[in-house]
Amino acid sequence: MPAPNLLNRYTRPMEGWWRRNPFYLWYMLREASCVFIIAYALVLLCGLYRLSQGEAAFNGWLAALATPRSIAFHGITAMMVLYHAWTWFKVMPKTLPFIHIGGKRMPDAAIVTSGLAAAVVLSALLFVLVWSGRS
Amino acid sequence: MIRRSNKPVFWSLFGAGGMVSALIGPMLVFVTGIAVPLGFLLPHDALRYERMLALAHNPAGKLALAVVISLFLFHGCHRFYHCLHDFGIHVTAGMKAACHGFAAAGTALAVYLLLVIGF
Amino acid sequence: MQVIQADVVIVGGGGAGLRAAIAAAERDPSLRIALVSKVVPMRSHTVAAEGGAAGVVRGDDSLENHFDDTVSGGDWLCEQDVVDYFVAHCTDELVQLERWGCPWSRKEDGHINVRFFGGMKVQRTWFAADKSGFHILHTLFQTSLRLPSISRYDEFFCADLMVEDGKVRGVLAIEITTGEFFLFEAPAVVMATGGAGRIYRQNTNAGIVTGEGMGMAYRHGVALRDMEFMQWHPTALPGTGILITEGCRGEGGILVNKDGYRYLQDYGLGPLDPWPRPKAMELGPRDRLSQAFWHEQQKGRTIDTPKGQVVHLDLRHLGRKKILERLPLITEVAKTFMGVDPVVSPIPVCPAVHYTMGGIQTNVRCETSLSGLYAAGECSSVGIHGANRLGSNSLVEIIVFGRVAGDSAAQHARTVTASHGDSIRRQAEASAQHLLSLLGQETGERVATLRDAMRDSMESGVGIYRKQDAMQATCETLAELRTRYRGGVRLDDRNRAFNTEWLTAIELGYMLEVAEALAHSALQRRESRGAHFRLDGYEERDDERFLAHSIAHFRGDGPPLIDYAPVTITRSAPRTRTYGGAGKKAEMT
Amino acid sequence: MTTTRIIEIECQRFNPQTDSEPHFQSYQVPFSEEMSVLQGLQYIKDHLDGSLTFRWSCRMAICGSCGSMVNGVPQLSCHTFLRDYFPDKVRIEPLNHFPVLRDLAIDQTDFLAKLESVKPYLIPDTEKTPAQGTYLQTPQQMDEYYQYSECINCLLCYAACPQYGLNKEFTGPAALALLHRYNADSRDAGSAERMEVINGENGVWGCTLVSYCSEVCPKGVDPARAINQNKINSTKDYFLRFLQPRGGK
Ligand SMILES: Cc1cc2nc3c(=O)[nH]c(=O)nc-3n(C[C@H](O)[C@H](O)[C@H](O)COP(=O)(O)OP(=O)(O)OC[C@H]3O[C@@H](n4cnc5c(N)ncnc54)[C@H](O)[C@@H]3O)c2cc1C
Ligand code: SF4
Ligand code: F3S
Ligand code: FES
Repeated sequence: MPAPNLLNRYTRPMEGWWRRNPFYLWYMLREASCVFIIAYALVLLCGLYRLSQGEAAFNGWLAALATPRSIAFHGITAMMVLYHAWTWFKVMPKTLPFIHIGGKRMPDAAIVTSGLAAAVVLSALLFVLVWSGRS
Repeated sequence: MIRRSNKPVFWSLFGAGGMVSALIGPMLVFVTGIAVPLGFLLPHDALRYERMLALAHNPAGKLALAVVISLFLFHGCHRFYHCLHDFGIHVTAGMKAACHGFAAAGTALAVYLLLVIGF
Repeated sequence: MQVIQADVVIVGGGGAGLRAAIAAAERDPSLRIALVSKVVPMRSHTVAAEGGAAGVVRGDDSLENHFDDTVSGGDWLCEQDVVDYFVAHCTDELVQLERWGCPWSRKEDGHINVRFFGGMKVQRTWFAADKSGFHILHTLFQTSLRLPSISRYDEFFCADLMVEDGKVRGVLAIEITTGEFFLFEAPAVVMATGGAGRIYRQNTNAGIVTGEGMGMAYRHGVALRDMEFMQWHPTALPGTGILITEGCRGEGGILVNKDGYRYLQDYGLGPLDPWPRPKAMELGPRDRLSQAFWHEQQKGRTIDTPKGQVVHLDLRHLGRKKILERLPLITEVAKTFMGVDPVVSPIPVCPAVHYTMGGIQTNVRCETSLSGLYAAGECSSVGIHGANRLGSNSLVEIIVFGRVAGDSAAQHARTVTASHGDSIRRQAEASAQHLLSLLGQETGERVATLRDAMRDSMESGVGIYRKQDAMQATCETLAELRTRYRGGVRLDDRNRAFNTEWLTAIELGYMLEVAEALAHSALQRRESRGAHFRLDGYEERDDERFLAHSIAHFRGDGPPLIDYAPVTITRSAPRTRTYGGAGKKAEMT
Repeated sequence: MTTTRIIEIECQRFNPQTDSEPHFQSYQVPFSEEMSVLQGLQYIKDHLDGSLTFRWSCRMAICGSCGSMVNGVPQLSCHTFLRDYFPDKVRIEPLNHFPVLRDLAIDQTDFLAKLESVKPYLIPDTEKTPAQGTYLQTPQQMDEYYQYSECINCLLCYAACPQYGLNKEFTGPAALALLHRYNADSRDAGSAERMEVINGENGVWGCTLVSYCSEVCPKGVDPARAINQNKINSTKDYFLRFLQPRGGK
């Protein structure tokens, strides 16, 4: 039997790879959050545009925000951005070199926790800021 | 010689946007998109015209608005073309340019509007 | 058949082979060096070594100490001039590895840390956590990538040596992926194929440690020396044979029998205190520890488990912190493969075949009797292990003598003019045809059947303790198995591409011959020395008649011819080997 | 403990000489409590079907030979136990993203080339002879790189990384982790030379931080971390070269 000269190799196609493993689905969900972040930025941009057009226009924008469809959209967006935030802090240690404190390596959990804590504090500040402006 | 990637520029913007949106994004969406329109936890008029105009007049306010809109766009657009790649779509240089161009245009528009609104 | 021209062919990509390749390439960058290995180098068995490598560094240590420990550990069957060369070069080679990036464990001040190993007077073992072999191998492999004159032939199975007019002319190899034959023509060949532990059943060795490298040299007339000396490691996991490193005992772990009693004190290794203490109790030499196990088993004091008789290796008193810090791999291994957490319970252990002391006979320059053929590492018998290897001497042997072999081969390649291949090619074709015929066999037995029969017979005849009739029986079984093998093995797999069953069949042919050399060498040695211990009236060492190397010569289909060669003794005359309490006579019978 | 049970092991088969597509074949394998998936495969090879092809050697999770997909997850088969799958069947496939040579054996040459491309060896400032002794390196300095030096090149991370699957030019997790292992070593002075690989489109920028690589790594190497902290280094390098005359470090 002769030795095969040209070896036939099989490589599994990548089609639908994200369905192979739940880990990948969560990853794709994280990546999909970008669509919502873009959309939200456009909503804000639109608000800015309406603001530049005067009070009536701006109030129109505010009214549009209160429609059920807008509320639903923002509901989903909030969830997606929240998921984005959670994953962002979860992988944060991976973007940093080791931090040594007193000769000991700072555990990843500490880095994640500080990120989350910062988000909570800043979000609270933002909330208070908006809340403080009530008439 | 391996060609240097220009990712550092866009990745920095992506990272900055990711960080801002992770820190305050959820709250921002909640405030503008849910709480205020519904009057839930926050009053309806928390985002009223005068207040927002004052914010847009204030230099710090201007900066904040520009930064949020711009970085969210850069963050999102960068991820978006990675998404296309993940779905097996070949991302050409033109598509990348379009993504970044879109974010840049959004940024330019925001800056223009903030200037138009005046000080 | 493809033909590759090289100046030096190195067979084996373990520690010895890689070190040889680097040495040859550094010595003369214009040489074409072919590194042929049946696995990608970093998969070689060196990767599994845990404990460490010996090299004198401490002020209270000396080369004499290392020499004495090695020679007395080897029960005076060492070539003392070679041991002298060896101990003088260990530290340099270990430093060289450090300079190449090996992450040796450090002291707080940044200096290298060393620890105790069995049979040592002073701490001398360099270690990289408990992954010393892993780090040595990866450092060597990665360093070899710097050298463009080394061409790697990964997953090429070397199947035969090409010999003409008493000179080696190259090797015949099979590219595993395709099943294609490759002839490597070269004036110098280094064998660095590792040990032969897999001729036994219970063993700590990786699946590739099948000894065919020894077999190839042997079949071409190079003698195998001191083959009867197989080292049993006293602490392996029952069933799988996975090793629990001596480092455990170096750190203070103890061995107890079913009554929780530190039985080693009954076998001349005591007294108990202080502990840990060099060369005593659990840090006695491996052969003594394995033998003590056997005695405990005879007395019914071992623990019966579904996977066989065991004793307990107890680390619990070291405390969680020290165990996790110093012995992380062992902790993980015990947990996964045995379901035992060493922090809370003792690890069941038993002896298993661990190291092949004997091998291809070479001199201190790693030259064999066949011109152009060199050997280094576990497949060789350069003469430093004698009748029993000292723990942590072999990881350093592979780098010290790997370098020597590479140097010698490079030098030789420069002085010899290349052959013109016609007759070599015919030889290669013939050999290839023979190997191919294995694929076509329509009748015969399964490879696994013959292999398992060989392993069982080795275990029963030439195990920890040996007796005339059992050894005789093993010799007969092996002869019979060789006949059956010649009669044909039948493979399920008739393909050329990546046919590992075919390779196993080729391996088996060589293994049976190596096993036979071992069994006959053992049968003829009518004394007890080091790892060779007889219970049939030859319990004592007999320097009068057997202070000599056994030399096994291949004799075709028949049994080997065993003769003897003198041992070089320069400054250490044989004494009784004692461990434990000063002068306390070993009660090993 | 010794009771023998029977488990179904389903293996992907592919013979390059006769097949153009792989198929699955099932085997009934008796197993005991401590038997690994690898031992299951060995049982098949020895007793049921000598043609089943797979790599293995150390059988103790250190040589990196035996990676395969076990029920869709990249695993070392010697370190994965049949008891954890019983009574369901176990499905074994070759590692994802690599060309299959035969049955479970994949082609690892691409990885070896990538490993070589990252210069995985110490590039010292000045060469010294062994007579000058070892370098000094404190345990804390070792800690900076040690975990990255524990990579056994098992390629599970490549099988885990979709970016490698989508773009075979991507240098990939283990090679980049080893690159970082040397950059982070206090004895090394070669970072500048390795920066080129890092900076390229297929260096750290090929990674989108899926981080499944770190999840499946059996040795706790955390390649995702090695890669992603170098995105910051690459960015610094990108901008600093405008400030410094010769491109900075
Ligand atoms: C579990 C374990 C722990 C150990 N711990 C220690 C320790 O702590 N200290 C110590 O000093 N020693 C230790 N040893 C012993 C030591 O590891 C070995 O003796 C040493 O690594 C052997 O190295 P080598 O280069 O000779 O062979 P190996 O590393 O076995 O390499 C052999 C090479 O030859 C190749 N090869 C073999 N046959 C062929 C062929 N036919 N064709 C092509 N290539 C072939 C293989 O692919 C491989 O690359 C240990 C051994 C074991 C089993
Ligand atoms: S990084 Fe981990 S998973 Fe990847 S090859 Fe190395 S050890 Fe394997
Ligand atoms: S999975 Fe791949 S994309 Fe990056 S973090 Fe790991 S290399
Ligand atoms: S066989 Fe070595 S890692 Fe599994």
